[in-house]
Amino acid sequence: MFKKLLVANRGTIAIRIIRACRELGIPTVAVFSTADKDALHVRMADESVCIGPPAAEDSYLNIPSILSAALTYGADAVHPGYGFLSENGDFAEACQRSGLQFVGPRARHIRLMGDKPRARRIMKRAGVPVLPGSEGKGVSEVRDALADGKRLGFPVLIKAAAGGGGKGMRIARDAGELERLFPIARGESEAAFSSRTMYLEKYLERARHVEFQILADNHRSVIHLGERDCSIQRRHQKVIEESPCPVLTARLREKMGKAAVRAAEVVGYSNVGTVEFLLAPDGQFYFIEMNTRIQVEHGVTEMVTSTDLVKESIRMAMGEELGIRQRAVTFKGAAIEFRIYAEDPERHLPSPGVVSNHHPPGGLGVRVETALYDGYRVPVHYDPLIAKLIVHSDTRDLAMARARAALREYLIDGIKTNIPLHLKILHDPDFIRGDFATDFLRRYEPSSARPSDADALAAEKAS
Amino acid sequence: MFKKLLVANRGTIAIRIIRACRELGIPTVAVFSTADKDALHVRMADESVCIGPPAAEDSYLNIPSILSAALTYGADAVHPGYGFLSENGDFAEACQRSGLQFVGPRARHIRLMGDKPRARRIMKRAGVPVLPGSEGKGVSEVRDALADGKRLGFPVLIKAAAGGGGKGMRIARDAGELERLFPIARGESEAAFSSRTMYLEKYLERARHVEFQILADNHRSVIHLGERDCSIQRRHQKVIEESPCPVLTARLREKMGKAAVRAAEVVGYSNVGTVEFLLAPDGQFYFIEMNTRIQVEHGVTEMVTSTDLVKESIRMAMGEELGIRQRAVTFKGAAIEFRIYAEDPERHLPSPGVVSNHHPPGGLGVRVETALYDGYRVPVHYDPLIAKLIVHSDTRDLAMARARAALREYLIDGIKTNIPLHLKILHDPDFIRGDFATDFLRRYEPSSARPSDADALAAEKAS
Amino acid sequence: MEVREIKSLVVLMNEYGIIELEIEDKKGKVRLVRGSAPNAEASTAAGTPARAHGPTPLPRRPAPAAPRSGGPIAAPIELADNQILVESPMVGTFYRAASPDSEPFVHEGDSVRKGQTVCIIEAMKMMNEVEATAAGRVVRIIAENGQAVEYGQALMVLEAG
Amino acid sequence: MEVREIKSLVVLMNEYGIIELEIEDKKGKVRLVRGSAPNAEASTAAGTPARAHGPTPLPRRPAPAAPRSGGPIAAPIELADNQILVESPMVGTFYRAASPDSEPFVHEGDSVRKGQTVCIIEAMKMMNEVEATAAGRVVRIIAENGQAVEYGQALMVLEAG
Repeated sequence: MFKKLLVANRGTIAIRIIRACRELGIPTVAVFSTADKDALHVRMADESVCIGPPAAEDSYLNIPSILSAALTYGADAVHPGYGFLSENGDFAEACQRSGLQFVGPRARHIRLMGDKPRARRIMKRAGVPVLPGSEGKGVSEVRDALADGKRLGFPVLIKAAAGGGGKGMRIARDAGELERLFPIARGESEAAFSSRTMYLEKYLERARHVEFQILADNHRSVIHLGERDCSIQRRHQKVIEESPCPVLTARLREKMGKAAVRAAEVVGYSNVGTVEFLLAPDGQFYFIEMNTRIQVEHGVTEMVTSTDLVKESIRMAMGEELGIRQRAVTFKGAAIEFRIYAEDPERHLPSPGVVSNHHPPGGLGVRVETALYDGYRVPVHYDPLIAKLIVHSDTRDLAMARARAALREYLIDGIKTNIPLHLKILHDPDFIRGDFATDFLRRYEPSSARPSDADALAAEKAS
Repeated sequence: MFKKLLVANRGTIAIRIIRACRELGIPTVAVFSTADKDALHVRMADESVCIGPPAAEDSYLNIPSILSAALTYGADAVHPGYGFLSENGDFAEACQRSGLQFVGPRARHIRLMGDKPRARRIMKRAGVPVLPGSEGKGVSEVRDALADGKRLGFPVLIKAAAGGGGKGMRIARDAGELERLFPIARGESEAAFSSRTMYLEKYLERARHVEFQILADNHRSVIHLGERDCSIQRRHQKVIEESPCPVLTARLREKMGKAAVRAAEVVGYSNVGTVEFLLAPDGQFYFIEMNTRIQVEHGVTEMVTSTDLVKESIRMAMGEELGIRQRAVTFKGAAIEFRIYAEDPERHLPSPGVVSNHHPPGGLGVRVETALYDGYRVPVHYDPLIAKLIVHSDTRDLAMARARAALREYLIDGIKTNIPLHLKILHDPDFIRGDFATDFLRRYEPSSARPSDADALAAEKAS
Repeated sequence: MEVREIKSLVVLMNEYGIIELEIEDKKGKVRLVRGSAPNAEASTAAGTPARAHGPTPLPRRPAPAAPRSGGPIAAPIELADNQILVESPMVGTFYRAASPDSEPFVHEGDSVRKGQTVCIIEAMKMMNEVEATAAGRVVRIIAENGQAVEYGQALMVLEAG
Repeated sequence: MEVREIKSLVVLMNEYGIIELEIEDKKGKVRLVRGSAPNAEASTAAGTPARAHGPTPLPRRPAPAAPRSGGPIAAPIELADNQILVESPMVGTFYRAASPDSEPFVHEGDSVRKGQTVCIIEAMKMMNEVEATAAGRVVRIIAENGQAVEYGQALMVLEAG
């Protein structure tokens, strides 16, 4: 058992990790920036350390500060959560070098999956279907991109090899657009990732985002815990995730699940991870990438499989064996997660402020993950995700009914949230039927501010 | 489907019923006394009606007022919740006469099970084990009680034939005590139930309170949903309930479950109900009574069986058939409920007041049922039960760990609560081992105010 | 003004963040004051889905003038020193006359004796006569004929004299 | 006074509803003020189980003088107009000397030049020298030798002149 675990994150995932540690009996150290001195995770942890000023680069992304905090306060393990340093191979390596157990995969797996063309090559060799796209190490020049575009046929998606969070991503519907947009996307990639390397993928119309949860121990056992449909996205943000995917047959689930497990097995992956696929209307599916960390939406998988993924990630990091085999994994009912963002639901602008009248819903099958409390000031410096509402019931219809009831109960004043948008979606006939793809949310864009194709389609790559 | 349902209750169970109706799409009418004008159930219901002044007899127990409210506001169904009119046969009958569907069993079943000696006779005839006790219609005179006492052997429990809530209950350890206490108990029964009829039961030492949840449709299908161990009681109040019972074997569960189903079947029972047993240390079990309504602790059964009992009670009342057979009922993990009372945990005195800093726990496997909100004034007029925390996990040990974490998170200021007592119990080695009986909580009575035997043992009959 | 009209006003106030609202027409005067403006800016921004989908307005703190229609907790009815209310003793339906064909028991402006029947509340098919608790003049009939009323709801204003 | 001592004081204050606490001893003066008294009466009554079992004190509203030990959000240190703080630029361990055998960089009462090394913060086995940001006199050394310090934590008080 770990002696003490440092939580290298903030917000809802920090709360989630602290709760798991409390259940396991592991003392926790929270880290925080000066902007987060009143944050809930600071109060809930057994100890807390200020690691820097508000800007994330100087605090939550500041590797020396976090390592120094872990060593100074006597931690022997670090949980990175999601975002921030969770997919930074250097951080994972620095932890191990400092004698701290990193709760996540090995540094080389983080790096491998972070290099998207390389991950594509490995998956292709392993027989996991990948989208037709650029071969080899990617392309940096417009000339090579145009050649790839012609070979693939338009539309194509321009992506950054070191990509993430939708940055450096554009859709090109013809050669002219590709010629115009490629340098823009490459510029974004240079700014965000210091990398000129891009790659092209065939763009799939009307595809769904379907990802599989992987759980792997250090002893080469790998299982999947079913899928999540995360097609309801707005630009770089997933908004609603659910399990099971409303259109997946048992047969297709088995096939995709096997592909996901193979993707993890072929590289010797360990800990939690997610293999993301695009699912075409014809039932074909394609690997897009693997996320080497716990996901925001892990909760829906926890509900339908009765598995505590965060506790499992800590157990795996301690070297324990998976206690469950693939055939023992069962799925019960349907779960849906609604991400609550501090934003104006009409204009999609962040809405920081002081929370009042905080009254989360409760009752049977209603789970709330939040770091809010009455009087808390939502800071401007970080992600606007302030809460996750997860509902679970016997069927998707019943889960939607439960979600409508719960969202009507949910009160958060002082800031604007996207709760009204969730309620609109829950009354949308296409959503109710389960008939949607990654472009679904475009219909709820304010007409005056409808974003360009390029923007909306960047939604395809939400993390 | 009902057109509109009137919720003839308040507090957490009113919230629970309104949530179920929202999921079913049934509009609700809340009723309230003038003391409850700011209560949460009033705000959550679609409509609300003031039915009288604070005293329960004039409002929540006022049958004409409630019926008038239902008819005036166009309801066609009434859910009584628990307490108040939920086990009043006259109310159930008056509802049906007024054309209102009563969500519960038929009036005659309420009356039958409310007459304890009669229920004992019927169960005995049906082969359900009952405790040795008075035969026939009970006893009213000390002389007859003494004869029964000699026949049974001491200690014996004196109970009221029309009993409930621990009133008119005393333990007598010898003939002298019986002679002295019988008139006192009979006096209590006369005051509370206008009935001089009492009965005696053999008093079982070190027994556990184990009850079975029954679900029955109007078409003679009856199933049970496993048991709840409710041995952690203080005087007339259950304090902690859990499912499964930590000491029940699969074989004993099947045997007791069959007895419970038989108890319901033999009278033609319908809707939800609970058959209560005492379980002796030798594994023998004895019927004590049947509660003909939803119980406070129904939530733990919901967690381990994934059944929505309140929605089921409404479905059954609409005449729908049970969708599930006994063999399809499965149990998953362990669930524990902690009743949060507005009371001083040391002195066990009610603690009404204005709630502030209300911060209920959340996350995986944590369910809160409460009618509290920040700024709410807990009224002095009603039951001090203000919230129920229900935790669920794979095993009892994991559920206890989750409960400790959740109770540490739970903040309710402005009033005193028994949360500290729950945390003490969760660190008690006997509780942790599952080694306890109905007298467990006596060890946490303040020594200066340790109640008399008679008081403490009345705990045996908590509803 | 009927209960449902007041309810819809309250919903409107809540949705558009109105703090205070005063309406005076021939039927009387309604003044609604929200103790705080919980949903004004935040949960229910412009463009919120209809009430049926919208968040339930929950109380922040029990405001003295909480937005309830009718009943003892209703919008306060301002009374002069020499005025008293006739309140409903039960839940039921308010009728001004003994039967649809009969003349109303009282009209605005009528003088009444103490103990005189001023209206009827029908509850459970029973007609319950409501009597004036003091002698005086009926200055205002607040409830509408046939309206559902709750316990303690103001029905009429009597003025001593 | 060490961090853990202050922490236990804070827990005490919280448990027994103490609003303000001031301690002065030879090591210095500690003044703790709770902005509100959230847990005073209610959740943590007398007889509450030990801290390990007890409810976590959660914030009511971010109090200006929230009970945190050390760091920029610590108990406020009262400064005269001509005084400034030397704050820790990083998380690490505070040392007054370059090595266990060396003389401390400064003592209380010493005068320092701007830019003069006044202490060391060890982080990740690296010794980081902390320099005086202005010339002045060291009037108080707040941190203990070998103490864990966080970003922005007050280490010393300098007085101009």
